[in-house]
Amino acid sequence: MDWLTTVDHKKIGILYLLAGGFFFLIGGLEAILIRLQLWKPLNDFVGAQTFSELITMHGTTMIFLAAMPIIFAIMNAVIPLQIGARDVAFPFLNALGFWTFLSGGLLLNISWLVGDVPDAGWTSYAPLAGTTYSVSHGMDYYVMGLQIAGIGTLIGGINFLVTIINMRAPGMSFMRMPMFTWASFITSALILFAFPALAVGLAALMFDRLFGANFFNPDMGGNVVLWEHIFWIFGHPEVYILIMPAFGIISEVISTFSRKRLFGYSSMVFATILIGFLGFMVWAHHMFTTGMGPVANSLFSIATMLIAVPTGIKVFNWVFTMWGGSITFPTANLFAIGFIPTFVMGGVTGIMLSVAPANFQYHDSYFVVAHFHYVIVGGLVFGLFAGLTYWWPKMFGRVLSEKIGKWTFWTFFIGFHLTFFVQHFLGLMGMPRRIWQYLDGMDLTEMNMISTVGALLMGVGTLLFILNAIVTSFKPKGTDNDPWKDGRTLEWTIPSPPPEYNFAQTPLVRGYDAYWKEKMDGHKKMTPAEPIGDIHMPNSSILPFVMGIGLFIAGFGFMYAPDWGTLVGSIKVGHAVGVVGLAILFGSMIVRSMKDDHGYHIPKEVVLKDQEGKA
Amino acid sequence: MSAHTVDGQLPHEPEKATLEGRNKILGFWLFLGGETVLFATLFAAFLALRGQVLDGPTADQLFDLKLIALATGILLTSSLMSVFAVNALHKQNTKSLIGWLVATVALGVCFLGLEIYEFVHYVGMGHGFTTSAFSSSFYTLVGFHGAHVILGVVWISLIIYQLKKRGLNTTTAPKVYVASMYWHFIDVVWVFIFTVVYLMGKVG
Amino acid sequence: MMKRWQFVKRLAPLMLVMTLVLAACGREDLSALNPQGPVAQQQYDLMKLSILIMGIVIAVVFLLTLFVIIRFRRRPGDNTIPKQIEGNHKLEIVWTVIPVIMLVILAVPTLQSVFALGKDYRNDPEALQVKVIAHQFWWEFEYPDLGITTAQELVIPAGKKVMVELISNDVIHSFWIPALAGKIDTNPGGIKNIMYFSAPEGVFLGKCAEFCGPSHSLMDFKVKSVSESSFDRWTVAMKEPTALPTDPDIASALESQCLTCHAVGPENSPYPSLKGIGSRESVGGVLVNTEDPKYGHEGTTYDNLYNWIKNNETIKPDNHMAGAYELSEEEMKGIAEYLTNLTLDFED
Amino acid sequence: MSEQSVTNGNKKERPYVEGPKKHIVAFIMSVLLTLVAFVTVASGGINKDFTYIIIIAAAILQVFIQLAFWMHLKDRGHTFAIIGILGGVFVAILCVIMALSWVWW
Ligand code: HEA
Ligand code: HEA
Ligand SMILES: [Cu+2]
Repeated sequence: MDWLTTVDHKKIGILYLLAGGFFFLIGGLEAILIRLQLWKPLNDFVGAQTFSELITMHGTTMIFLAAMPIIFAIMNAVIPLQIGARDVAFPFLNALGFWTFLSGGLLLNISWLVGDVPDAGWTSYAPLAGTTYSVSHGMDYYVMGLQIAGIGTLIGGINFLVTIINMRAPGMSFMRMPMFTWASFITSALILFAFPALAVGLAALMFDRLFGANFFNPDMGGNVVLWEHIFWIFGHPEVYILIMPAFGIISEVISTFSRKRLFGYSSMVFATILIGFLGFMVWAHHMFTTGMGPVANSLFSIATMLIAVPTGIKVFNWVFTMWGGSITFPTANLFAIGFIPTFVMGGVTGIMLSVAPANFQYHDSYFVVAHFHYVIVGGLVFGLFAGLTYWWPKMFGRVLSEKIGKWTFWTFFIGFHLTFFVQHFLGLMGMPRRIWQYLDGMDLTEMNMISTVGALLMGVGTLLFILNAIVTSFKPKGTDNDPWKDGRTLEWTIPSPPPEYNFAQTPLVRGYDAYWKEKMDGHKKMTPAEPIGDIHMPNSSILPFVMGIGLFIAGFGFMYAPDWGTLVGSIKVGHAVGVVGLAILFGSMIVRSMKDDHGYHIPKEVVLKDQEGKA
Repeated sequence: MSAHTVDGQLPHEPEKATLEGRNKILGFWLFLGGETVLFATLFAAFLALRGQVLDGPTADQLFDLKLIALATGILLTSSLMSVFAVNALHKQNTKSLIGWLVATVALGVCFLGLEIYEFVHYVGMGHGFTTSAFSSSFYTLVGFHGAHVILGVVWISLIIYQLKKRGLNTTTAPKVYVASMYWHFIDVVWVFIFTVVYLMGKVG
Repeated sequence: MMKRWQFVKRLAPLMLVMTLVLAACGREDLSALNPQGPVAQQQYDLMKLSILIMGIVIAVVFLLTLFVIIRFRRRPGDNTIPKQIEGNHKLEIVWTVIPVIMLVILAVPTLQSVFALGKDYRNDPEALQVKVIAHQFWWEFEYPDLGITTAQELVIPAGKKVMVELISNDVIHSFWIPALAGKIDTNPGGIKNIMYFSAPEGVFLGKCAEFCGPSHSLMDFKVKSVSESSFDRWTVAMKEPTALPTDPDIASALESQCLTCHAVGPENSPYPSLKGIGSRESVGGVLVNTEDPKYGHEGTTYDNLYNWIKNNETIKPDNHMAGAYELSEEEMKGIAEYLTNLTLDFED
Repeated sequence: MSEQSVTNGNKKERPYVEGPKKHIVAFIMSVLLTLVAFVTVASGGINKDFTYIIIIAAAILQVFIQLAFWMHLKDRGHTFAIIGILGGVFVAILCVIMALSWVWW
């Protein structure tokens, strides 16, 4: 019950991690099935329709329901601590964001249980995704599930933006903010400006599917290229939404384990902002073959290439952070260092893809699959493993086992390169992506087999990580405030896991790497910015959970309205159910708005007692 | 950080007096930034599809400038009413605040009435939601705006109720302020709708 | 401009080695790494240039990283605090400027190529004009100037420029012949695309490259490039009428079951034209007419035709032919036999 | 930047200056701009492209006025509000360019 009503960012972070991890396993299982189908030519392991469903759900699940929530998990767990805040700006909305996301994610995955699964690829190009060519309810699940999950993400994004702008501890100016916080800040901004475009695209597709609109129906004057544009205006920023937090994590981990200040902090900040900005102007590089013509193709080619420059700045800054440092190699740092060459390999294939005429050869081939798994798995997922291992003690009060951790790293790392390196060649040798079978005798067989073996090895790596989490949870709780000994930022000044209120006294920040600075000045603790006093906390609330359920019901109702017959007159049962769902949603909103939540206070004495307990 | 204030003595800009209030206002501004993208995408879809009339009536045949001018005037005025409401808020005159808000809502309802009349009229002319890509994108764009108006009307009404019940304080003040921002935003979007959809539609 | 080309020239030996390595990859008639026509060649040259640049980037990053993690790892017992450096402007300028230069080197030929490959030869009398119409899981090729329509196999004269205009009849597909030219989408709703290419004599494998439904993977086609004189014979042969089967039972089965959708002669038909199907390289795009056992789906033309008529639903799930007809075993055999003999004798 | 993290109830005790006057001026300007746009179209005499330019310019100007005066964007302490709106406007411009240039050919 506590978990259903919590508005504490640390707990919400754990909820995000659990949900995201769950979906990662599902997405990973789908990936394994994809690879098993492709391990030999003309395989009949799964059917053609099932295969379409697998790739669609794999892509969608991994990006929206696994990667994003795990990113949000780390952001929730870390940002308030890094900026010296007691909470996020909108604790209630934070919980609402989570439950909304979860309700969307579950709605999407219920499609497997119902047997009507989305099958038009994660990009859902029209008209394949329209009712003419995708008759089952599969795509309705996609549209509804993503719409709902997307709202949750947008809420989360705004919450983090305001948190970072308004809740920083005294002295924590923007240019003293830890790199992870900066990256999250830019990520949230990208969410804010990218997700509404997706929302409109999905709404239009939903109107097409459920209410007979004609946005993407070429027979009625609709335009299929419009969908591509709308999807990618959202879609390209989305990939930077994914990678930026990883950039932030890598910056923190590498600097900590090199015992060195992040090299070129201000250029890192600048590069992050620039990537975010440029990220909006390159969307059509996914559409070189759509036929926009040479002028548009040139523009987007050049704009895309430009992104190499700020990204390069970041890569070299990481290398030079290690330069002259005193580097240790615990699992977190292994993942972080493994990230650098791997991500660069994915990045440079991105630049290759941006060469429009050559892209005519690469596009929609396994070369692209190789590219984006290098940046996503080799980049983001490595980053997430690094971040989770690094902050695990802060989140759960226990350090993960290094021994299992190293096994995790090596199996995952080797499995990863086995899986995806060969895919570059597969693509260039004429293997399109999203194919269910390939013919024998095309010289594609051996490499596909290697790729499948690699995927299984990655599966082992993932399972080892889970094993590690389980084994570790049996260890006694309560590690040091600063288990890595070289912590540089504010989160390492408070207990692991932190008390509800995070900071007994809001710290005074005197420079970049606030904690490190105090350490170097010979202090053991931060200078407080306020005397110990009562601490105001927000109340828990069940409403976010209820609202999530409301959305879930509404989504279901509208989706099945065409099937469920009528209630009275011309009112469909489905619509009635939908309205009930919305009523739950808006009812809860009204209740929330009418009932002032003044929160409660943790008395000074309790805080003091906590302090002594720790001392 | 607490929401308590000594009774009767509100600070000069009560909406910004608490951190919660300031968070709310900032968050709302950012939300409006996102809404800008939302409407921009709707506009983009409309612009791309506005020529695809098929057998349905054209924009020129459909639109009646007088009706649109009337709707525009109403919405603009109601936006002014909400400006006065914020003025009253700053003067901490709860009574006139409520008065202005009621005026805002009333005009909003008039606007909605006109819009409903307009839509019914168009459907009668053979311009249904599913007639063509043009009609779908038209109803979606204008309808999204209309839905925002409905939401605004309900929301401001709820705030009026709260003000009546609890009066003006540091919790209700940010709500009024934010709702008025929302209302202005709706008006701003309408400026583009009447320009891009109706006037440009008339021009052809 | 001059300088750039000199730079490229100096790298030529390296490029040569790379070409050899890469060219070992894949079938000659399928691989983009084995370009067979000028368009693919130009794209391949760009690939090589970019692979070279990326190779340098990767080498630099790998070597630096390797050096750093070996040189600066913490020795046991070492507890010193390294110097905390804020940054270094000179270095930062270096790693901003060098990538910019590399990108310029890549961007200039990219731009040239974008415009060169985007040229429109639709009014060029020298070029062969072809219309490509994509359908869910099959390809239709129309030669508007010649009044010919065929399916699955695009026959072209070797060495001649082929100008293609592409549209789709249903969902988005993409027209890709890796060994000859990169892909371009076929869009529904009257949004036309164009591309051109040319080829030496030979048969080249083509693929659909935009996800278009369950049998997207099986939407293969061939480009058959033949000598000019063979092509001329082909165009003549394609316009000749085709006789129905001599066996009246088979003929009536064919007419009532197959010809409602297909045509065996030069007439137009809503589904793939079967004119000359006996001379095609494959049936349904995926059943290869060969005895070479390296193909999983190999068979004689007759076997493949029979197999297709009987089992097309499992061979190509969701194709529109599935369940659209009813034929007895005898009729299937007879029709397969008849179709096998629908050959066009045009190749030298 | 003028935001602080810990609140101290009332900050600057600035006397209340804002009056309804400038709001009414803004209103009148908005009405005028709207009128200009409607009249331009209704008169119908002017060339099409020129009409487009006038009405779109009028719309942009009007929105600017409303944002600045009614929504107080011009006031201090609105840095991030401005960034938020500008970000939205930036993406909006991209969307419109997209819709006008790269959808049909
Ligand atoms: C985390 C996700 C992520 C990231 C970070 C990136 C990063 C980049 N991506 Fe990628 N991309 C995807 C996820 C991502 N991508 C996905 C999911 C798809 C496929 C979607 C689908 O169709 O399903 C895709 C597809 C995709 C395409 C379309 C391919 C096609 O379908 O035809 C293109 C084309 O330009 C592209 C380009 C790039 C570029 C230039 C970068 C750059 O940001 C990379 C920059 C980094 C570097 C360049 C390395 C470091 C730099 C240096 C060391 C400096 C020196 C370097 C040089 C001088 C080159 N990507
Ligand atoms: C965050 C994004 C993300 C991540 C992490 C991954 C991870 C992986 N992906 Fe994929 N992938 C995409 C995003 C991602 N992918 C996208 C967007 C597409 C395009 C979809 C489209 O075309 O529409 C795609 C497509 C795609 C394809 C191409 C399909 C096609 O075009 O036909 C392939 C094929 O090899 C593939 C493989 C893999 C593999 C092997 C992993 C591995 O890294 C996975 C590792 C994880 C595991 C192996 C989990 C292990 C766990 C278990 C085995 C336990 C299971 C138990 C229980 C459920 C209890 N992915
Ligand atoms: Cu991209």
